Amino acid sequence: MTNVNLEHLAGRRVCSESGKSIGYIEEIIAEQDGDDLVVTEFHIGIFAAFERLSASTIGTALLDFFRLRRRSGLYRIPWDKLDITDPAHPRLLCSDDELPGFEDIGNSRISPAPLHQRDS
Amino acid sequence: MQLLRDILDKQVVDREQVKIGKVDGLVAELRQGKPPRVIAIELGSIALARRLGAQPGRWTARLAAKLGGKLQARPHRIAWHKVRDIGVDIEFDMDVRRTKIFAWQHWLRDHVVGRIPGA
Amino acid sequence: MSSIAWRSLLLLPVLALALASCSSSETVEQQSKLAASTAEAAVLVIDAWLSGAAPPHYASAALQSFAGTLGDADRQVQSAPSSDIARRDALKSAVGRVTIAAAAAERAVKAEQQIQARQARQDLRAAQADLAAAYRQYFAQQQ
Amino acid sequence: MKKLLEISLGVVTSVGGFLEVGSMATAAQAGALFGYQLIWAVVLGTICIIFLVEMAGRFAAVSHHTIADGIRERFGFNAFIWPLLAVLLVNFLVLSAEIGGVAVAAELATGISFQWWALPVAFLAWLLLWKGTFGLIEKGVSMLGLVTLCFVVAAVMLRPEWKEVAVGAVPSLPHHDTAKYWFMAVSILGASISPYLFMFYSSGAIEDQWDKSYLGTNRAIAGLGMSFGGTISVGVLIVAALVLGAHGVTEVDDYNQLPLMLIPIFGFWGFVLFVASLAIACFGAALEVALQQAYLVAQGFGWNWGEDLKPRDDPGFSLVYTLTLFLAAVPIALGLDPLKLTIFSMALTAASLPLTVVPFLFLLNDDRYVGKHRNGVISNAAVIFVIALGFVLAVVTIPLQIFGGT
Repeated sequence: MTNVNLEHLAGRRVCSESGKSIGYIEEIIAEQDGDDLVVTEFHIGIFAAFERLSASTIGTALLDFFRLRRRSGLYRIPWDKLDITDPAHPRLLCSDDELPGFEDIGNSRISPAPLHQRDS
Repeated sequence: MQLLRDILDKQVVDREQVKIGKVDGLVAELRQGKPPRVIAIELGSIALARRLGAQPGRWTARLAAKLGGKLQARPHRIAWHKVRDIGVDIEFDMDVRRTKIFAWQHWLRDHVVGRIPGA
Repeated sequence: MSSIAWRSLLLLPVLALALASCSSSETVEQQSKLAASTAEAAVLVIDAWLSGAAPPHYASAALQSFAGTLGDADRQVQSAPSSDIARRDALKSAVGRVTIAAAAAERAVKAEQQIQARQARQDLRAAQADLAAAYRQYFAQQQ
Repeated sequence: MKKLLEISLGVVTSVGGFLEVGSMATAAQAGALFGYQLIWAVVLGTICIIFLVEMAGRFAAVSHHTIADGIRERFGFNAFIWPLLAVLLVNFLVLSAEIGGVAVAAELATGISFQWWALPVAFLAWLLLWKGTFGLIEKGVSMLGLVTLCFVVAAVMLRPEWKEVAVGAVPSLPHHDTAKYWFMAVSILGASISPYLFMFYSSGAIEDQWDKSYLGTNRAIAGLGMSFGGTISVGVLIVAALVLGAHGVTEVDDYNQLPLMLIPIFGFWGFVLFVASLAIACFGAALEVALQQAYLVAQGFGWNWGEDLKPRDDPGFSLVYTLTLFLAAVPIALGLDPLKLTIFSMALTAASLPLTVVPFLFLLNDDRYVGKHRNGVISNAAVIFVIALGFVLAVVTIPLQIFGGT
């Protein structure tokens, strides 16, 4: 069993099988599985740094302002299609033909869990 | 749950609400045929330095080992199953006094700060 | 649209550099202005000391510091090259007199001699008036 | 009634934080050389800091995070390290300048050179932090800071042409000393919009355990307190214009010239008032900057922090302010001119603004932190304006520093 540091994946470039860059790792999605927290999905997009901030509308507004927003470039890669044994060099495990199937269509972002409601 | 956004870099407190540090690293276990499992968080200067690059990480680890002995040459880990609450802070069901995390703060308290009158 | 903004942003330091370099190249101008300003400050300090509004240790420290500034300015003006020798000499001599008067004021205040301090204040004012005149002439001619 | 007391205390506190060696020195220089012409820079800087302070307080009250916490969490460590280093450096210089300010006041009062005062001043500040509580420092020292109101009194007594003062509040191009004019405008903005001020404010809100019920209080304190501070700065500028400038003292680059501002108005008491104002304003600011330095490091790395804890309960935190204070005293003890250092660090502060203010744009619009208390259009416009301003200042400051500085 190997252990890896997930934080090293943040912002890493991911290349397709043919060597073309498809984007950077923006987010790692995990879900509760019984007692365990398991990684289910990796989000790969073009604006890694921006993604961490994009809960704010202003982020996307700015992107729009500079005409940088092309949200079509977001891929949701299932956990078993990305080899993260070496977090500094993540490798895609699917062929180029499969890739469009993982593309995120529309704006179906995971809705954020509000933190601020905890205070009362 | 979005690990990078909701877990990484958040404040960690123990069951007495003592601030321990920030989530400087997240360790996952790779399993054959099963999704990676989050097993621990890491904190401390070594974990932080590693995020800046492999080289700073090695230097910091060497420095920490020199100053604090072999035990300090690796980042501090807290097992994920001890997590109790994720809110403004992430609370772990543990007592920081029974770990080595505050060794340097204790050293400071005993050898420097505590010796100054009025501390 | 945004590329124009970027380019003009890059022009800013160049602009700033250009603005900055044309005003600081004139050592004589800067130094005579500094001398005039410092001399006026010295007069204010002597006034304050004579009227008992400034404690002696402050007055003498301030005058000592001003005399030092004037000495520096004097040296820089003396060594600056110039095309018009007569007008430059007028400026030089005025800065020199201001410097000497300030030093005299410093001594007077240190020794707590009111009469000498009054005298030094008068010298300072006179020299300062000459400096202003010489300065106007020097730069009127240059432009 | 309790709220009213809270607000007035807060206003007093923010005045204490606003007026320090930077705003005094830059306002005095600007007034002496350019008359009322640079009042606009003080006004602009005050408006900017009102917005930033209000946001810092709102962020802390709603999210229970300080600004430093928020930056680290939202942007990750690799991004956080840049504002961290920039603010640590700028704060260090500002702290040095503040210690220098107190040391100069001590020299003016006693005649013993300022160099000898640097370490004793640092020691006294350290002792207060070591033994004192947050409330004592925040309120006690700031209350004494009200003595700086003497500048406003002096300005009114001089009967300035208020119409001309109002004209100065509108930006205009300089007629002479162009490079110096812009350099001073930058320094004034840097002195008004200090990152330590809004970061300290958000830490203070957490120390005082603010929650959503403090939002109104926060708005009142930010608006009134900062305008109050700005008014005193304008007072200094008017006095400098009418006393120094009018007498031909245009180049204020020797701190010995500064007491001359109040002597012609109040006589010997003018000297005393000036020395007291300088000493108290700078000492208060030194305490705040030193504390903020420790807050920043402790919050950035997640250590225990709190001025009310005993040093043995947060040894890391206490050690940071101890080291900062004594290290910052060293340049002054070695004889670095406090006034030159002040002007330099104010310009550098202005240049560092983008790094600390850009995060506001994201933090204050993120409903996971501030919920429905997000920024409105006006607040966002203000932040974007400060960022743009800071960005231009950052680009302009460095050449001006070389050529326009005193």
